[in-house]
Amino acid sequence: MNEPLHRRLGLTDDELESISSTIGRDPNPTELAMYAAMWSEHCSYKSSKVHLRNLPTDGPRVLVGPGQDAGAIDVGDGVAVVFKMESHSHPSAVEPYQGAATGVGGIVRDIISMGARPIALLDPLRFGPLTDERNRWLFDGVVAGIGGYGNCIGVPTVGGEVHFGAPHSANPTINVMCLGIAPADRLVTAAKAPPAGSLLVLFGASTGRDGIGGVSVLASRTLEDDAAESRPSVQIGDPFAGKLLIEASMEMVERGLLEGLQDLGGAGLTCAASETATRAGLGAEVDLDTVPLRQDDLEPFEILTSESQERMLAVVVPERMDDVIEVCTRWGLGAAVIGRLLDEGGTLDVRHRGAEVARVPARSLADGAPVYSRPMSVPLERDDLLADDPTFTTMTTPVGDALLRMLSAPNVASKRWVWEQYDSIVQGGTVLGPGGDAALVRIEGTLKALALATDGKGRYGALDPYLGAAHAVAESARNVACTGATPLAITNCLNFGNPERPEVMWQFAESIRGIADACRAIETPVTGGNVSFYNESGDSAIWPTAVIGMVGLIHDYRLAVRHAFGDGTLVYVMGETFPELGGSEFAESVLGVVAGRPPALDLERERSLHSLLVDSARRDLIRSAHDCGDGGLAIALAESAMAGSTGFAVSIPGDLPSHVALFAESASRAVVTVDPARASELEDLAADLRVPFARIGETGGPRMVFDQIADVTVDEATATYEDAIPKLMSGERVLREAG
Amino acid sequence: MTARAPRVGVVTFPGSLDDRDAVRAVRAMGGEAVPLWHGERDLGGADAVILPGGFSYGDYLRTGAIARFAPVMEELRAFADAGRPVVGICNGFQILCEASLLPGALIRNAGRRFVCRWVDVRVETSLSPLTAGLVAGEVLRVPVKHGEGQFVARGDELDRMEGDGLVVFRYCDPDGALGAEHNPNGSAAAIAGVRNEAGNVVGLMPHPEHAIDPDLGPTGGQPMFAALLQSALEPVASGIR
Amino acid sequence: MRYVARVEVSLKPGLLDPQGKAIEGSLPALGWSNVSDVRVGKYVRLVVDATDLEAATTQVGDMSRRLLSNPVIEDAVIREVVEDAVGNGRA
Amino acid sequence: MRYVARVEVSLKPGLLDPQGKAIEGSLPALGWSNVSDVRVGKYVRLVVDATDLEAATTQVGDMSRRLLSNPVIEDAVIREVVEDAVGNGRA
Ligand SMILES: Nc1ncnc2c1ncn2[C@@H]1O[C@H](COP(=O)(O)OP(=O)(O)O)[C@@H](O)[C@H]1O
Ligand SMILES: [Mg+2]
Repeated sequence: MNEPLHRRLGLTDDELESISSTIGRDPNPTELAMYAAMWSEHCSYKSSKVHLRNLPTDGPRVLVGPGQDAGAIDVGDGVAVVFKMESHSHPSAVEPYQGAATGVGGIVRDIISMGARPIALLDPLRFGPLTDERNRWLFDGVVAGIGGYGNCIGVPTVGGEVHFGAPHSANPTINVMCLGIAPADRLVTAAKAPPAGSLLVLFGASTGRDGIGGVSVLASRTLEDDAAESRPSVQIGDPFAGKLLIEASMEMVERGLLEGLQDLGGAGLTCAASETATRAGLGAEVDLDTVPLRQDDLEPFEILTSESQERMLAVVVPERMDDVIEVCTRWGLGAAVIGRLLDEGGTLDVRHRGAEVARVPARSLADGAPVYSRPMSVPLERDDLLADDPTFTTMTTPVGDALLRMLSAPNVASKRWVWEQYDSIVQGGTVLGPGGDAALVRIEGTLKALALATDGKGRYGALDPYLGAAHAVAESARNVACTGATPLAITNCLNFGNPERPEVMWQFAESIRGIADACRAIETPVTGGNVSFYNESGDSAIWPTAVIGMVGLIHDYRLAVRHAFGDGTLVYVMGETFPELGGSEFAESVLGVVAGRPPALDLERERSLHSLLVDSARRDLIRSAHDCGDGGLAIALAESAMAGSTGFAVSIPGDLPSHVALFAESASRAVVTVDPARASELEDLAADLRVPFARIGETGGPRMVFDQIADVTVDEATATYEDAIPKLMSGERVLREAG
Repeated sequence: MTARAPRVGVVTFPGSLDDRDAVRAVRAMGGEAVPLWHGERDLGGADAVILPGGFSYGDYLRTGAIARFAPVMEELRAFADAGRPVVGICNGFQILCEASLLPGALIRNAGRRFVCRWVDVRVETSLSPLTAGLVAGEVLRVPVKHGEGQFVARGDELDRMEGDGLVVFRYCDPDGALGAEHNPNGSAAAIAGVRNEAGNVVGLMPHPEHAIDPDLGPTGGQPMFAALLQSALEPVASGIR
Repeated sequence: MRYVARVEVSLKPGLLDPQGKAIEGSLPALGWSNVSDVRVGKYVRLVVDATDLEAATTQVGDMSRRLLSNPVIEDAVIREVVEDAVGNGRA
Repeated sequence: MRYVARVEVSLKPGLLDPQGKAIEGSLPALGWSNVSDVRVGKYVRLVVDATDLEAATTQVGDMSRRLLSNPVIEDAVIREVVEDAVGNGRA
């Protein structure tokens, strides 16, 4: 190992040169460690920045766009909604419980640092198949970890998703989204410029040797054989401290004690101090001897880059200091003044044991990383995959059997096993929890509620990253619209392989293009997000996975629409079905292939469908709505039947082969039910909005009858659907006890 | 009889989570909620006290183990000894057991995992602050959410509890029938809630405070809170003994 | 004097131990079908400042009963109280 | 032969131990201000059927690494492997 230090820290020779020319000398090892952390892919977005610029980020409701700890939108009544999604895949791959738990803690602190109280969590997850022991261990541990943290801090986990695909075996994809609310005039943002002389106050947990180099080692490299070396960078979460941190921070913000607030995440104190100074347009001095330590023998670089959890950095004018200490003491949290903002020079000046250990321009750490336009190329196997379209195979399995097989496929099967491990009702605002199309969380003191859904389309993304990402936006918006809410804005987490490979970079750029087009059409700006690269081992990367977190608004939650069938209604399919089985759940779980062309997406049609859903909810016109997603029309019908313990009888119009008509995943469709007396009103509205529709049957009885095609009892379907994942996870064949 | 709204104290420990929900429930049902702080030896003139759900002190050592030593608990013990109504919900139940104000203990769910779901509970006795005025056999729908809600007690202790009618709620089906599939955590004898000998202290794992608002779901918590507000204004429990 | 103490806390026999059961259930699949009676407990290690070994032991016993275990469901066993060799107590 | 084994699993030194910290924080209020460095771990007790003590010990070591702990964050220490006196292994 006689590689030079900068390379061992993950910096290139060119990057070293750029640092030297910025500071006018060679950086010392401490400074090098600071730059390595801040210029890591995870913190600097150096490979993704050029593409992220193409996302639409403006809109009348946007209060805070990308670049802050979290984005924010205005939902009226003086309420700001703050939300953001992040990945914690790398730590979760080696220690699923703590990796996932600290992921929750981290995203929650992003929301707090905006001055908002966290009110909801969602957890989009991807694993390899559950037939594999290690995948079960990961799945079990990750879900327990998310619950372990979220349940303990009293923020309800109201939704999320779980999908399984072989490419996620070595590298599970663990994303967590958090949403909070704040009075719009009390957001803590860059708009507020703290004066020079303000104190930097570190409060919360003490700093230890855990998570050193987390961002540069774990999150910015692939998990190869050197995993053992990167292991100590996993951190242990302390949700109890996390809860106290929420309460103390909220109290300080509400009492107006703070000039600024920043969480300590990737790159720890280095990141918090340099960003705070940069935002203020000032310099800062930090005295490491004042940082409360868990072990007293920490090196300066360790104190500066430790990613110990449950810490926040507040900017406080000296006159407020006593109040801040009082709040921290009451909540049992340590607090220490570790430095101050300085007028001159814009440098970050770090001292340790009386000596200066680092002196660098704060802005060069926070914003100075190089921006790369990495080479891109279309993957070679792409044409073969698209050509091998399963839409045109002939079907031998009876449709009823295929339906049951799909209901038990882990991607489709009930995720109750997951979400029953989450407290989804704490805080008393959950109007709709997990299990439906989108969650609804009300805004206390109003009749408004926020609709939340996450979606990512792994198979589609693998076949066509542009379409995959655009579909994810469309589906998340559709899920929100199904409840009657208007989609407003998104956050996202972009999970990809190694950006230094041209195929991965191409997938990334295509995904951004897909998100941008869809978000423009649906008028849902992007307020923030997160990029997670290096999700690969050897040369096998995860499916390009753009996960979208959609936020919508309904003005009166009493009018919210659920997806469960009731008795005696008419069943409509809104939207049109095409022969589109490429990349479908049917192709994977019944035919065993992931190939073909994903369904087309007409964003105008998509918007019309949303208008129809939102309008009919506002008029209290429909009894249920459920989007057609994985598994198509048949699965949508079955899910609504199972949710309402009510069967149906339908006959499928058109001349598509029955399996195509039932399982095609054509976009922009929803199953809607209506009281017979109001059917014509619904048809008129659909005609007005130019949404194609078909009345296909009615609800009632204990059976799900597809005329001449299949006939399954709701009970049998429910048993199949509900038992699938518990059965795979049973026998208690779980490695290593979590928690 | 009286025009005064009953004052119900709700204690916040570090790590309490459902304290705000309990306060909201008290208010929604017409009571006056009095927020109380773990570090104070003062019950704020409350007529009844709720120890709410959550993870006091992270529940790190054992659920409720550290919270029971909080200063407010000394006051609470005296309050309970005086026959005033005390209700422990979830973590509050665990704290009351740790403090020996209620019999038994709560350990990890038999299924090992945290469970959040709606359950039905059957009222077993009307002799408790949460069931006064209710009829034994009545079934109420309320949610549970806990990782350590399996009620256990020594065999002879269980017999005594059954004999003395200390079981207040049992997990059941919507018709009141018992069965392992309705018991979310493997509790002994399907026990969801218990009371003390005097009948003024009651603890339960389900969350009645989350079953008040019809816009959010079933309302099995309403009769329980109505009973509590009623009991709060009644003279010191003595006849129950 | 500083003493290091180790206390083991386990669920009383007869109480279901879901963690132990889960571990036991997963063993055969990993090739161990010769393992039984798995029980999972807690283990607490601490450093106590006391005048002598006896005083330390008494205090640890007291702590075990009052705080570290709940006698209704658990048994606590003091495994060891020894004088702290330099720095041993440091976690 | 049946052997009873006891294994202690603890977080690696240097890693935060929230449980230990919570206990330590609560002790002064209970009158113990002379306690420090509290660490909480898991303790696993099991019975293994093996030809001899050595075989039993090897297997328990293997299990400790593969199943009872995650070496990424935890250390497992075998405290004891002894022949099972009649019925001792019964939990
Ligand atoms: N990991 C999870 N955490 C919480 N809820 C989940 C999770 N996975 C799935 N759910 C819930 O289960 C329901 C169905 O999920 P999914 O099949 O992904 O919905 P859709 O296909 O409509 O996007 C949703 O309400 C979702 O929020
Ligand atoms: Mg949906």
